[in-house]
Amino acid sequence: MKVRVEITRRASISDPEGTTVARGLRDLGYDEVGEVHMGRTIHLDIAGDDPDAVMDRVDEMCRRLLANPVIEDYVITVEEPA
Amino acid sequence: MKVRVEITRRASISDPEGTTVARGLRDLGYDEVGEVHMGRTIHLDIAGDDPDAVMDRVDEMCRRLLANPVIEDYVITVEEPA
Amino acid sequence: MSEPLHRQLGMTDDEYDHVVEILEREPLDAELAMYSVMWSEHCSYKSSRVHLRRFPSDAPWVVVGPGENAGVVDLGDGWLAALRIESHNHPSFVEPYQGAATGVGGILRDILTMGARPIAVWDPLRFGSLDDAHNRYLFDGVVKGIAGYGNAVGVPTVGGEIEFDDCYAGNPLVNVMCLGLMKREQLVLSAATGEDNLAVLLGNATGRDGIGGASILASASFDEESGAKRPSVQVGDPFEEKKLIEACLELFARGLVVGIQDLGAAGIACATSETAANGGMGMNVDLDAVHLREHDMTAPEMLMSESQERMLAIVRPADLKAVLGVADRWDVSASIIGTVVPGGDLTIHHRGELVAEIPAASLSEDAPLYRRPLERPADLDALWSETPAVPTDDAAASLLRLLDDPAIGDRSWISEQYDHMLFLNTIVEPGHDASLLRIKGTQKALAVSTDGNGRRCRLDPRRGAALLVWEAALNVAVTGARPIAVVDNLNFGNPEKPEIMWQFSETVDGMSDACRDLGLPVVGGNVSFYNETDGIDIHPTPVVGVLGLAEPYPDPPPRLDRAEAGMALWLVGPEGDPDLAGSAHQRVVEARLEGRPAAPDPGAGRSVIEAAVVLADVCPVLHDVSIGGIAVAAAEVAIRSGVGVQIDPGVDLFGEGPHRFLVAVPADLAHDAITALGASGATHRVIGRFAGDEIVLGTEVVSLEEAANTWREAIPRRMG
Amino acid sequence: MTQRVAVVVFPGTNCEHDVVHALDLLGVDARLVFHKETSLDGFAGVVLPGGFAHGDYLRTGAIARFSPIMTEVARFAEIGRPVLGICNGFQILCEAGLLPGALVENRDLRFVCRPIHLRVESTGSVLTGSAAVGDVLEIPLNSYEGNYVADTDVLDELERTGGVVLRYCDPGGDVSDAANPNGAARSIAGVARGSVAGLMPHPERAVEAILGSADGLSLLRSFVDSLTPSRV
Ligand SMILES: Nc1ncnc2c1ncn2[C@@H]1O[C@H](COP(=O)(O)OP(=O)(O)O)[C@@H](O)[C@H]1O
Ligand SMILES: [Mg+2]
Repeated sequence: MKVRVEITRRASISDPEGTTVARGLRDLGYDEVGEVHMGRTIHLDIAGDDPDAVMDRVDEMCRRLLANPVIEDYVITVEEPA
Repeated sequence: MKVRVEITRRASISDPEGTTVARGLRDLGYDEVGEVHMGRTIHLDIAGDDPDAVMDRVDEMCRRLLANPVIEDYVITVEEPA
Repeated sequence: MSEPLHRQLGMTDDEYDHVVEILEREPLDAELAMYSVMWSEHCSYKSSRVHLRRFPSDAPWVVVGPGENAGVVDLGDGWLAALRIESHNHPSFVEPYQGAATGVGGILRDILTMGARPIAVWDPLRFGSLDDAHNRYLFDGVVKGIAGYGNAVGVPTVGGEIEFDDCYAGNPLVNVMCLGLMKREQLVLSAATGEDNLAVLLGNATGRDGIGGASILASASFDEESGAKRPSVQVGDPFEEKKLIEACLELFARGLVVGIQDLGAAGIACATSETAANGGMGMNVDLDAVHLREHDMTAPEMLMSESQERMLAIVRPADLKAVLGVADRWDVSASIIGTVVPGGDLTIHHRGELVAEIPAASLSEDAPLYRRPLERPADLDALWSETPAVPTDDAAASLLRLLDDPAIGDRSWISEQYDHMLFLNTIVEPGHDASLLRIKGTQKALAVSTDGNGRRCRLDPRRGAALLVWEAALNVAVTGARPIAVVDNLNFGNPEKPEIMWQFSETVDGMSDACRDLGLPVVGGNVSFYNETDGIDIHPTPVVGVLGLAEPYPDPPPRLDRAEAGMALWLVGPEGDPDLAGSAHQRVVEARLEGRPAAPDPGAGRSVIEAAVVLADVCPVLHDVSIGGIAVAAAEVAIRSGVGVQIDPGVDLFGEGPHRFLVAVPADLAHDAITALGASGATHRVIGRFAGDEIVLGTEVVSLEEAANTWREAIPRRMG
Repeated sequence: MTQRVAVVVFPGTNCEHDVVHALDLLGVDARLVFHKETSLDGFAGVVLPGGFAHGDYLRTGAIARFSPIMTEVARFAEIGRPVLGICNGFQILCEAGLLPGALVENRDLRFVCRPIHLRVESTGSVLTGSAAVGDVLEIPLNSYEGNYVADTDVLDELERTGGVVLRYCDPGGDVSDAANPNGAARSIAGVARGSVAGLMPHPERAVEAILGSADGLSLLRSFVDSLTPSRV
């Protein structure tokens, strides 16, 4: 099964990289650019065919390793069922 | 309009982070984990209400700044129309 | 909630009444928020101030002593050094990467505030055992955070020190020390002087970062609730800091600021009130001018925000245009948020409303002062009554166990993640007793050593703290530098417990004694209390940083890796009974902590330091004897130099008595070395020689290769 | 006549003074040029020094390559004046397309700051012109994104044209996986094309014995030797 985890920084936490990219785009003349926020994605190939079970496991992986719950939120999506 | 750009490393280019995460997960006992690939997302607030025009502009931003064609691919998605 | 606001903000009823007395009315919300943070333990030192006064802080070369953002000492020929140490313990437990990163950012701004360019950072660290996955996570995150921020901001991290002990498992210590360098004319103070001068806020936009964090994260102990405190995590932006450093240095160089202050705990509230109070003036502040990241902030939130990478510059109106020009050139945001006024009142408006009007000086000068009760811990008599056993056999096995300890083994796993070479000053890099930084274009070099030993301080905080100062001073001396100043970071448990306060008071006395005996001024420091988790306090963990000046510096300077076969091994320093109390041998081999550490011997200590300074010009290797005793010290030289060493039978292998160092002496230099020693009055004895490919401890033998591999793998094999 | 070399300062650059110090030792008139400048008139060559331009945000070098000065750097490349990128400067040159390939995070995801060994692979570049093939140099590396990558055909082409100028090796000069500190493709530490060269290690950190090595001088001297007198 192919699963995607998208990780973003919590809204209240500052995102200096996003700010710098926004400035970079505006300097290039893209004046229509407003806020920019950066995130990360993790694409996982997971053996298993019960989507619920896989989701539970990936959720656990997120909490234990993939995301930093102190400053990040995450969303798990099944991209391709087994 | 809210647009998301996802940037992934081209398959032929090494992805040490993905490899390390895969190993880390297996070390934690997640034996079901196969390949892991990392990506980055950029969430942009864009002024404008013509989705096609916005897509064109964001595509240009990707080619010029957001992605490096030597090592990366990108996908643009409109998350929230104007 | 039914609790009155001041209690929610961590203020006692008495403190609240005192605010009412000062203002002669009930405080407004923003005012109360300001007092609550400025009168917190972290900002006001209310429990420690009465003790800190006992530190000696004068010397002819002290330009700025404790009380400013950093101490400043005169290096001669117009050069000044600024130094400061800080802790970021609690934030690093909550989020190790960002906690450590923002710790680095904060200390750099303290140095910058004096007018100096930050040139080097040191990072004393404490964690629980690396056998535990969470401790590994914290350790890895903290090191990556220091690297991530320090490397990117362009200030080399050239040293530090580390211990692992279970008392730090729930409360790691992340201390950072910074050294800055400037010419005398660059010195600036944090005073807002001159009526009508303007307060310009430079750097990052203000957001809801760490609001209340100073008081909550730094002053309250950890318990089950720490999850709830998480929203106040601050994120560091080394890029913004780098621009801010360059912009500020340009402002100083062009004489465009009359005073400057970094924004740390209590952000705008603290910076505006402190600069006004220091200048004996008042200030009118307009919060609507502040550049914001989040636009719906309330006045208290703006005043308390701990958004990183901000500075407040006081500038003459005539210079404003030039100041804004410099900011613009470096892409640093700037807003004019205040005007200096006579009278001493800090008056703050937000959206047309008066939100605060208080005597600026009252936030610091009227802060509470507590003389908390002291009580000697009841278990000390029992600990002291044990006489530590002097190990007599299994020396080879013990040595290998010691070399495998992550606090003794090779620490390049840490130091190689840090840029430690930038600026081309580093002539002795991390991994030696002290790092040595040359000042290009001069004969001067600066040495710094940071030292702490929580276990010895647990057994006897007074002697333990004094021994630290002696050890750091000797570490500096073996690079050829004379110790000239000290900064200290006092990491302690809960000050409301009389035993902890007793440890604190003893520590201050022990450090003061040693500093007086060495003629060393304490020019700054920091106090971190409430290092406890679920009621368990850490060991009393003072950390000292000693600065030394070598002039002319030895070229080449002594190093651990310059021993060669045929050189003699000397021990310089007093011969006493082996001192095993609180030693690494007790910890690693015996799993015990007991006995009473030896007292320092000031006479011997001074002559040994003098001996080291002169020998540094003569001999290729000087190495002080500390953790793990002579066995570990000699093994380190052997491993680093790639040559075996033979230590004669009967030598005290694992004792950690003070004031001793090893020297590798080439035969043709023995005469010069004896002559050099003669003047110092220090005693020496030949205890072995370098040869072969084994480490010989009296009658026992370890292969150099096995010792080297064990030492090298101590951290990597645990960290994967 | 003393050669004048521009050392470009981007916001976040931090090795500029070190490069100036090293070039000073070689008798070059090295001057800092801010990235917002638009002209390199009067300079015989240009160095993009190490650091973290724009915080390395997005990708290392990604934003810096749009700085006004980069148009002039590209012009130098075109007319054959020496252009050298060190560490972050190398990354910027790759992003700008003035050198092939890109630099990604180190194999073990840790920043590496330590002296490593390099073997000179080709002398047809502004960085190695005065060195000899096979020379082994000890020079510090200081990077997180030092792992050189490029497509196979690009790598092959580089090899064929002498564009691979430096490889990581052990002290004896042998190239191996164990002697590769960051996982760089084919152990590549430095590449060149025309008058442009880039490398990850910092030659300016190895210019005096007291710093541990003076081997960096050999590379910097090559760069200086490749300068033709500047027209002012
Ligand atoms: N343990 C200590 N020893 C000596 N000086 C100290 C100690 N703790 C704090 N100080 C001094 O008290 C002053 C105020 O410290 P602090 O409020 O932490 O400064 P800042 O607001 O700049 O962070 C500083 O000059 C500091 O050096
Ligand atoms: Mg300060």
